[in-house]
Amino acid sequence: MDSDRLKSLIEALIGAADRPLSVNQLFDLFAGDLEQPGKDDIRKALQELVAETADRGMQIKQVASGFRLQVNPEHAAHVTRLFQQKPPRYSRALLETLALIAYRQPITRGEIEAIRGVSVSSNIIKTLQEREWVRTLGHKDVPGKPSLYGTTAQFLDYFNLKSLNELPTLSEIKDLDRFHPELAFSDDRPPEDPAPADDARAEEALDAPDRREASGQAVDTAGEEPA
Amino acid sequence: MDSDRLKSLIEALIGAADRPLSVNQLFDLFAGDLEQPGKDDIRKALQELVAETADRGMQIKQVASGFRLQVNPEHAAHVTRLFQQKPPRYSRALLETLALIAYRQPITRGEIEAIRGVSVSSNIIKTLQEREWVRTLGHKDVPGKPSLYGTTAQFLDYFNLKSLNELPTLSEIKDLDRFHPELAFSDDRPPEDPAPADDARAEEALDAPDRREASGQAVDTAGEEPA
Amino acid sequence: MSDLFQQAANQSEMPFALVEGEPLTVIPQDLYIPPDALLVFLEAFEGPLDLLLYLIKRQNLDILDIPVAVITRQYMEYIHMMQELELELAAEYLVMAAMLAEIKSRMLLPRPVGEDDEDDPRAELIRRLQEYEQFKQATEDLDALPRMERDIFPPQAELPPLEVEIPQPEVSIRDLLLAFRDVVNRAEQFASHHIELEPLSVRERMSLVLQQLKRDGYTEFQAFFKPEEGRMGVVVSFLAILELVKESMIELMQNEPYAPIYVKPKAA
Repeated sequence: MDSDRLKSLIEALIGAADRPLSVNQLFDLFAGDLEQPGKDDIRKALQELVAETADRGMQIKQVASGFRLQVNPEHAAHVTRLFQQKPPRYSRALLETLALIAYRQPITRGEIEAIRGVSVSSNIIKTLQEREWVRTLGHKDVPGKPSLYGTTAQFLDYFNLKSLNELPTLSEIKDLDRFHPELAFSDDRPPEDPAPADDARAEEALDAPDRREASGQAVDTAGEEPA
Repeated sequence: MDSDRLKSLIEALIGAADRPLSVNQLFDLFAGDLEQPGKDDIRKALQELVAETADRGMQIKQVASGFRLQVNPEHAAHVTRLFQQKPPRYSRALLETLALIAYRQPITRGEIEAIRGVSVSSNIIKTLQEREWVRTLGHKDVPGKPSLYGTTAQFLDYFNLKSLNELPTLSEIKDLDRFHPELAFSDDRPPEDPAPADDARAEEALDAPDRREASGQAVDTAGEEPA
Repeated sequence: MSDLFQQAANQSEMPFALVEGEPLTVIPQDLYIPPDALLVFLEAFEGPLDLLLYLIKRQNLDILDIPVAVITRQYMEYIHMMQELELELAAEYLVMAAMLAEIKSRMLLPRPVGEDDEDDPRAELIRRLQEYEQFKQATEDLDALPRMERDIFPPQAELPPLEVEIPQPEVSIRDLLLAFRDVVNRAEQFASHHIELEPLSVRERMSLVLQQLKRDGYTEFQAFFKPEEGRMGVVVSFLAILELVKESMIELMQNEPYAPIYVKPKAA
């Protein structure tokens, strides 16, 4: 089968399917054909289709569970004019929980709560599981055997991702001890006043104007320190 | 707006719409844009899209009420395979009915119901007869003259049996299940079973010699029993 | 001196608003805020860490260098506001208030010389704030990704006419046998339905006899016995016919003693 015909056939199959199709699934769909394409032929055709359709209105895109045809997200603003219905909105609590599961999986509900500083409602976990974005991976071997949660391929598909590696990178966490604590410390305290100070005095000291300067220095020093 | 971007936008709109879009409808969808295309621009873009996608798997096609995205009809044969459904599963009630007919034939529906403790739907009997696994052998001489059911040669063929004698006795079923909960009987599956060769099956295949021995014994025992 | 410090601290805060060109950093006591609006404002926080982060960011402060006393005071003001509005205050907010008070009191105590920074009473709080901030950012990033239903839509393509056939279900013999085991086990729970199982060869032969009768009708008794099946076959046939008679499925007929015996289906 020539490569143009194979590409046309693959595009038709992906366009007609109601779920992303993997290379293996596509391969199986050609089973029994006189000129059955190999998996490498299929992979090559898919690569070309993805590249050719990148700027088109309907593009072939690779996501976690395979290749799908989708409306180019760049045109979302125009396309939503077609629809009456507003897209579903998700609460920040739900998205925070989902982000924690995505970046920290496998993770227990208790661990999520520890980081968020508030309890996670069962409804959120249930919604995430019903959407098939999150599933139980197992149970942690601690008292109570809490469930360990992780994300699914459907989660990646929904957010247009091929793998977890494509998630935006987490911002860096700065190391406290690299910031020369003594400096910041010493002026958080009434200088040269070993006697217990009362609240009012402490507050004054903390708000001292030169504190900013001091901590500015601390940051500078820290910047040089790792060298 | 340059013509490539307009074509991409129009393709996205047509692809996302659940009905064909006319030139006027497309024109309205651009209302309020800074660079609003004219109807002639839209017509020209549509013409080009129709021409460009004629040999593709997903084509833009003009129909009576406007333009739509469609799967290239030339690929219908392959696309059909996508919708080839997995064989449905028979209900527990059907399997129990079939098992009772196999072991207790000739048997009436009333007798099956008495053993199962629940009524047997006519659909089950009909399905089993249509599959040609069960047939009416005659009628019992009791009020209502109920049909007597028995299994057919096709039933034996499907399950790869030479005669009903090869079916294990009840105590053997219980024993085999106890000693080989996973393996019991699994190689007695119909040989034409087109299940995909996945890992699980590969493992089964490795275990095959053991299993065959086990069920071989079962058959032998069954053969001796009537003596 | 105290006033001076207070002033400096206030200046470091971001103003709430500009009134006649003057930055306003403290909510005027007499300013009326509709409770509903305040409620919305307070409910915008995802928890105590989120509220603390807001207080820190509002003043352009670095998390690594939190002025605990200031933040604690402001935090407590919000808590009091929530309590005054009789908002249902999640317990976590009060736990955080206690933690802040503890840190504040520890900051006031003299520290032995040479103590390492891990003993900074703020360390744990700073770690938690940073971690929460990290995931707050990650949540925003996640929310910004193009996603289905909002930015990405599936094609609504017309399919060519397709002829799809539904295959027959597959049954393994294992499923069949397990179904049999279960139904028998279940039936045995009821004493009245004790199931006696004849050898299958007899049941099978019963079916074959009925089949033959259905096809041929009135049949001579002898025809059911085939010498080539051996003694076993003859016994099985005999048992099958007896069982069929017992179950009123067939009738045996003999016109006179020693005359040929005939078999006929009873209901026919």
